[in-house]
Amino acid sequence: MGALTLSQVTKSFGKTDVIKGVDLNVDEGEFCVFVGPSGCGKSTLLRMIAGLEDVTSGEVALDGVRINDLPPARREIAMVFQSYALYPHLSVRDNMGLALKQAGVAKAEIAQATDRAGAMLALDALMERRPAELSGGQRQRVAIGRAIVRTPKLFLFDEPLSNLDAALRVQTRIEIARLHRDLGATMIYVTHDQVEAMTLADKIVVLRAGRVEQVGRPMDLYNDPDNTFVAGFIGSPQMNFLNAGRLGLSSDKLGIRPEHLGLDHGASAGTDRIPGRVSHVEKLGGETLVYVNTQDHGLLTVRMFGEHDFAVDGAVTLRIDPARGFHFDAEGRRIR
Amino acid sequence: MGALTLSQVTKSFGKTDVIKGVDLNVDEGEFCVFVGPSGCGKSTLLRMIAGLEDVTSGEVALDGVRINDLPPARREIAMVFQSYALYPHLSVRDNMGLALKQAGVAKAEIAQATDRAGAMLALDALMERRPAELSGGQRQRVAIGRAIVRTPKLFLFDEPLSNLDAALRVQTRIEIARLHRDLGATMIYVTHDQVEAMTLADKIVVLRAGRVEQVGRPMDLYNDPDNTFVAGFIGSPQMNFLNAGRLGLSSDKLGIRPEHLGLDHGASAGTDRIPGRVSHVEKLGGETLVYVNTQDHGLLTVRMFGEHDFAVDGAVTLRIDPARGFHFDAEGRRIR
Amino acid sequence: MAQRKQIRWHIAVFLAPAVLVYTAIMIVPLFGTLNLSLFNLEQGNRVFVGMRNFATLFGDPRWSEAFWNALGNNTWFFVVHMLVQNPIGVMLAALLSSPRLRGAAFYRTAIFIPTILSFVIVGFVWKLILSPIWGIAPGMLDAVGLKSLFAPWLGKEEYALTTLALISVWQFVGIPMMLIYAAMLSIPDEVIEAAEMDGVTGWAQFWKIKLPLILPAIGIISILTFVGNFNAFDLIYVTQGALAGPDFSTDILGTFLYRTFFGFQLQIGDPHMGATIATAMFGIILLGVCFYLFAIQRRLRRYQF
Amino acid sequence: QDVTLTIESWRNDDLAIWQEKIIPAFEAANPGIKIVFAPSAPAEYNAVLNSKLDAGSAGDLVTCRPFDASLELFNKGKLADLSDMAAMANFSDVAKSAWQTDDAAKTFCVPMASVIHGFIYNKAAFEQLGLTPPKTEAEFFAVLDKIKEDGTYIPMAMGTNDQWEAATMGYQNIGPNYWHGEEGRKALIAGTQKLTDEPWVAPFRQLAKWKDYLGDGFEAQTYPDSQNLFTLGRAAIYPTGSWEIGVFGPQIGGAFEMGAFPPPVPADGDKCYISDHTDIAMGMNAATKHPEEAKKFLEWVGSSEFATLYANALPGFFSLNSAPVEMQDPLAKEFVSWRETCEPTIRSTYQILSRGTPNLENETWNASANVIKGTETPEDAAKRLQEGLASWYEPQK
Amino acid sequence: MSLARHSAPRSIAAHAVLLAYTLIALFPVFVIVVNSFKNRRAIFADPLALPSAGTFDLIGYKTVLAQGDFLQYFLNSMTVTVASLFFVLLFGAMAAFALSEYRFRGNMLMGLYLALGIMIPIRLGTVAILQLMVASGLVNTLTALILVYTAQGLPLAVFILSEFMRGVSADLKDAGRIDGLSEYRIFFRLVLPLVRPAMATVAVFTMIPIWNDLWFPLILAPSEATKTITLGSQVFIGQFVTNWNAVLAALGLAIVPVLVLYLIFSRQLIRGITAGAVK
Ligand SMILES: Nc1ncnc2c1ncn2[C@@H]1O[C@H](COP(=O)(O)OP(=O)(O)OP(=O)(O)O)[C@@H](O)[C@H]1O
Ligand SMILES: Nc1ncnc2c1ncn2[C@@H]1O[C@H](COP(=O)(O)OP(=O)(O)OP(=O)(O)O)[C@@H](O)[C@H]1O
Ligand SMILES: [Mg+2]
Ligand SMILES: [Mg+2]
Repeated sequence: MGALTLSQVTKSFGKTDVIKGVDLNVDEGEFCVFVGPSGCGKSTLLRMIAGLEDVTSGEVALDGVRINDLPPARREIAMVFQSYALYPHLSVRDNMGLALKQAGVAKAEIAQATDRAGAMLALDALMERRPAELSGGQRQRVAIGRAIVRTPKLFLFDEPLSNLDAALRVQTRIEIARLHRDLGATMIYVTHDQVEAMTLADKIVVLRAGRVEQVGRPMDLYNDPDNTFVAGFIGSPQMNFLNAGRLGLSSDKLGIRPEHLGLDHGASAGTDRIPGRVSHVEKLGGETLVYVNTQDHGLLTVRMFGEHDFAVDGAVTLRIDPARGFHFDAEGRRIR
Repeated sequence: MGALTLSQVTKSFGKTDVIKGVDLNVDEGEFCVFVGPSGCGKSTLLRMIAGLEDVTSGEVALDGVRINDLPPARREIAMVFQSYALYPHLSVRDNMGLALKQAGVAKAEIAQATDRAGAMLALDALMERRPAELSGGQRQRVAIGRAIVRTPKLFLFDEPLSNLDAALRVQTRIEIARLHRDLGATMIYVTHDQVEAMTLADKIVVLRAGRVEQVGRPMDLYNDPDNTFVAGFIGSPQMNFLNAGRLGLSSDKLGIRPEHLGLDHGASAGTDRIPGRVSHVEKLGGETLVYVNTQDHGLLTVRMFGEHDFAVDGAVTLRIDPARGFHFDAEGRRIR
Repeated sequence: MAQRKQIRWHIAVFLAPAVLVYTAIMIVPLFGTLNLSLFNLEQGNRVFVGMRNFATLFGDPRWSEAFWNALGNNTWFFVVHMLVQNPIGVMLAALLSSPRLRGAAFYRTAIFIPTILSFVIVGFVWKLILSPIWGIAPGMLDAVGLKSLFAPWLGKEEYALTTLALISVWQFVGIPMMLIYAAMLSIPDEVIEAAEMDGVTGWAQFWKIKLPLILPAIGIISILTFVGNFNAFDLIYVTQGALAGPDFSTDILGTFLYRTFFGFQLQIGDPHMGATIATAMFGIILLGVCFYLFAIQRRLRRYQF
Repeated sequence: QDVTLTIESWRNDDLAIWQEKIIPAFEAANPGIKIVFAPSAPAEYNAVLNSKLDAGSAGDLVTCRPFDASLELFNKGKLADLSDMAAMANFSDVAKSAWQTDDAAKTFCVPMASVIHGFIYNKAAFEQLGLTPPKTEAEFFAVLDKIKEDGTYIPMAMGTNDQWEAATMGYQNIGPNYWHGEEGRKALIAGTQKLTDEPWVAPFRQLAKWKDYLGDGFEAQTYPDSQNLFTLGRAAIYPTGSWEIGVFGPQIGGAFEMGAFPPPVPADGDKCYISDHTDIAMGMNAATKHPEEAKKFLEWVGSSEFATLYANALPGFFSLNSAPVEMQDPLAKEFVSWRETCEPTIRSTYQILSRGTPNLENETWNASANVIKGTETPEDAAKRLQEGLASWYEPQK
Repeated sequence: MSLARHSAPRSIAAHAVLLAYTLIALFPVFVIVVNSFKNRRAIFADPLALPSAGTFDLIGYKTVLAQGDFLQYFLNSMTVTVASLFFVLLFGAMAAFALSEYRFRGNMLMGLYLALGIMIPIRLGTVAILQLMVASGLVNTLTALILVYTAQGLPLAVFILSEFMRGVSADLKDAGRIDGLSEYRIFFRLVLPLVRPAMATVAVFTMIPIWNDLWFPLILAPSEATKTITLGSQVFIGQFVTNWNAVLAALGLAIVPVLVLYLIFSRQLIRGITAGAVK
């Protein structure tokens, strides 16, 4: 129940090709996260899966059955819209309960389900308000609530937590994970948040301009990216790409994550050492990011645990651990 | 130009009090970040500053002049709406250029300004599209673009980056910081993102249910929170609150950030050691979060740099560095 | 919208042109006319009679019977519109606004054409069609074996009014259709999509999502129908004449007023009693409109998209 | 500098005649005066005219409805007093009565035409069925029965939808024979007869019998329907007035010939009465800027030259001028010939009796239609009319 | 929009209903058109028959073209209708904006005041209006008609437009204010474009009674030079006989310009005009 297959799916809006042939398998019960730059087609792909957007070519199959032409209402899919799309005339409770009511569920049961969702999303006090009287984050939570009160085969979440504060976000994330576990439903989740992607996903799909760049388990993508795009996209701050030639390496680029660069005060020299000057320092509390200007490799980011003081413009030396580096060719493909 | 003072500002929607007396000074050229849980009144406060929502009581003053009754158009403010509020019938370019056109700026100059903003926000290819043809993130970028093409006294940003991917977010964040530096304009910025708050802010204002909890520089809030609320809100993952009594301390709660907890395999004992069992492990790539169940303190979070393997359900020992702990009384107030 | 304490001139500027033209060319003449209801001719002189004309209208059985007859007919006329025209209009609009409907523009235009026709033509063609003599309606009923159902509807007291009301519905259904259609267009696609995802489709979607969202437009349609019907005149005048036959069974306030105010045939126009009727009509309509404005419109929730 | 005079009229139908015949004739004889004939929609004429006169934008010359409609205008000072115009001498008192004050002291319009009621029949149909025009009521119904029996033709073309057919072409057509024309009419005005008296109920009784001879669904049959039924040859008899002569000729287009007979008398040997109704006149807007020229024109309207021109251009609209008019149209001649044998009268409700509320004329329409349809008995109808009249008309109280 | 959301039975049903109603709507129109091409005898002999060689007759159209200056009448009607529409839409939308956007004392009363006009037939004011026009020398000018129709159309326009304007996102207008747009600009540049469907609807509603009106042309501007098409067609409606061929031809032709206007306006009925504005 809920295994999704996309085969050579494409989508064009007029002359603009937005999805350019996507093949994808999402197994039953799997938690699949779509990541990719803004505008790469994530929402469009979700909408196609939901049946809200017709497929220009290719096939969408649910449990092996082609559903290209099945109306959305019959696909048993719940979706959280990026733009919320709440029913403006219904209270929070009714927004969440409408699908159940439509399915003919008993009143008491609906009340129970919506109450549970409301409590979970800290909306209890707002159940009788209408969307216009809610804050941005509250609206987003209603949208989530609306999806999760149902028990569909497939959940589609389009950036469901983007407007929530950190605490609520962690909490809701955990709830979604629990929901996934409890219901065993398949979930497809779009996010820009690295933490969400890494912690929730069974499988991450990296999209870029309507194409799948790489699919894999979170740590596989982190530790074994196929190309500079994926390497740069997974992990924040972004991976540093060093000029491999200048380091005497045969590859074109050497990718090293900010957390894998060492940083020492003062200038020093050596093959795996790069001198530079501190450009600026960002203290995030639990960690510190130091941006270092180097002559050969431009601006490099170093990420360090805890608080550290580096004077801006002070001379520093970067230490490279080549073992933790990734080699890429001129086209950006990984050399393994 | 651009020093903002709020004195005892309140706001009610009918019977709901949303802002309950806020006093705040934002100096000229300061970058002020509002953080707080969803629904605490951040957007409302911004809208009051902009003049879009009337002030129920209290005073809003810009450069010492009371502006409660000044229409928004005359306040010289640029704002990014949480809901974007794009002009649906105008192209991206015209959305961004409208304010300039209104101000009578020459056509060529407008084109130049919008082109620059478009390029900066990676919207170049979309300049002639209408909002309906854009993705969520693209719309958000248009909303940002619309604010930054102008040079007002005061910028108001309401969660401007929430729908952008990590790379774009970093980039835009840097652009906003540069804009702030270059224009010297005062900026007020609402965000849920810890990194944004910590890196951008000169001053962070922590709001809670319509009241200011604490105001301060980012690292001050991180290192010196006034109460459990601020301590818990600043920093992600959230600070652990330990049962101080069980540790033989006189305070009610001991707050320790996840990055300040040590974690060892196997059980061991000692005054500043707490035994527990691994509940689950989140690998985020550059760091690892381990959730440990303890008998006395419930679930505690440990944040470690790099990748670490801990078996779920394995016995572990937590090390506390009391020097890095914060003491709170029963009301949650900090004991200094 | 923030409340600002200074004088907001722009409000005056926005209102001024409409208020000026409207006051000068409608309100002043109209109220000048309604004012006549307080006067009457006595020995060729216009004298102030206070409420006496109203006393005549409601007290003299010859006047009051005609008035109540017209009011009753008018109410029925309105009821038919509410029960037939508006539901059909809403239904057509709902169908037309379904996305991707082929030929929607054609249907829309076709259904709207009767609304464009002048009353003269409408009266002519329906009389022709319904005429027992020239055979269109009887012939068509005959073709489906229902000839026995045929009656000279326009000539029978018990059918004439309803028949005319239905003709009027036929002519004007385009109005609610278009207005509701415009309202439906403003419902964001995404809300409808969300409903589709929730399994709310077809009729349920109409009832639970679209209808509540276009309720203000339906309110407008109802009040326009009300006002329109209580001012209606032309169709009946064209088909049944100013005497609104048979035997005044199609007499509505508009024809009653016209006959009285402007006169008819040998009956000389009586601006004073005419104005009295007009004032009474105005009172009735105003009551309805106020009821709508203060009791209904305020309760209707509007949604901003 | 030419003076232009504008004529207000409800006679849309006559536009061509005025433009092509009458105006050129006048203008040729009176250089310096230009005439514009500006008819409005007949149904709206009274309302439009009143409004224009009130506001002061009406034309110089005004076509006058008979009796109260024009009298009212005169009383309000909208129409000029024309009593001392020379042309007035060309008209009999009866002809002028429709446009005079009640005491006949002042005349304010120059009479133009009258119309005569009667029955037009389809000669071909009569020949085919071997019928001759009936003279008495009994013969009339015998003829109708025959036509009905035969079934080829609808015996009589009349509908009640528009109501006025029933009253004008029914009641007022056959009525004078029962109430003895002017005698009854004057008695009614004087209050010595009541509408519930036999002479006034009898015509209703006859109307009540007509129902059976009308076409299917006559309740919804309109006046044009009736006209068409007759001109298309589907109905044999058409109760009507002389105004149809000019209209029917071209419509029938020679398909059959028309004949006419006057309303049948109740019994053989009774004196016959016809309704020779004064219908059109012309007056002068009291506010005209060119009273001289307007009067000049009106004098001409009162002349025999105009009478001949008009009566021949509009067969069926008979001149009221005392000077005899030679007419070409045979049917028109037939109609006008009845003036010789029968006593003329005007419609009973037109003078004085329709001044109050309820309006006797309108009520008569309604009652006649009801009686024909059978929804009201003749007696009830008469009673209702009498009550209505008595409610405001002193002599009848 | 999605193919998947386009269920065949549902759309067949929709087409069936629409088609059925279209037939009802068009049948009388068909009768009108067919008969306008027949001679009078043929109309009443068999009103449903298509014109055949024997009955085909352009007499109606010929009469129309022969009588009066119909081209001029068309032009007059067009001028009056378009000019009145322009003012009704402009003034009406402005007033509607004021009523829907601003809270001010007397807002509701002003709304009621502006609605009074739809409650009394304006014909009753004829004499006063005519006097006004006589006094200002506007009798027999198209200006008089335009003024009257503008006044007549305003109440309905205000009524409908203010309802639709209430639906325009407040955030959007606020964004305009932030961008420094004056209230006038907000009205013209933001609100007006977004209520285009409503404007079109109002335009259509306003135009029909204006186009078909007989009364005011008859009273205010009956001169040959200012006659409207509806008034022009009246010459065929006589006291005792109506030239139906000509009436059908004239009034049938008269719907063509309105139909064209209708088509122009109905193209403004666009879906999703506010899509993408707000979250
Ligand atoms: N029109 C209204 N009527 C009643 N309550 C309202 C209205 N608008 C907002 N609120 C309430 O006011 C509170 C503050 O809203 P606001 O939008 O300022 O929150 P916020 O801090 O911006 O939240 P978020 O981070 O979720 O955007 C919320 O609890 C909201 O429900
Ligand atoms: N109606 C449309 N017409 C043309 N192009 C469109 C239309 N809708 C979307 N697009 C384009 O399709 C691309 C994919 O849009 P989509 O919404 O799927 O992006 P996304 O991956 O969800 O981005 P984001 O993270 O910003 O939400 C975008 O470049 C967008 O501009
Ligand atoms: Mg998206
Ligand atoms: Mg907010």
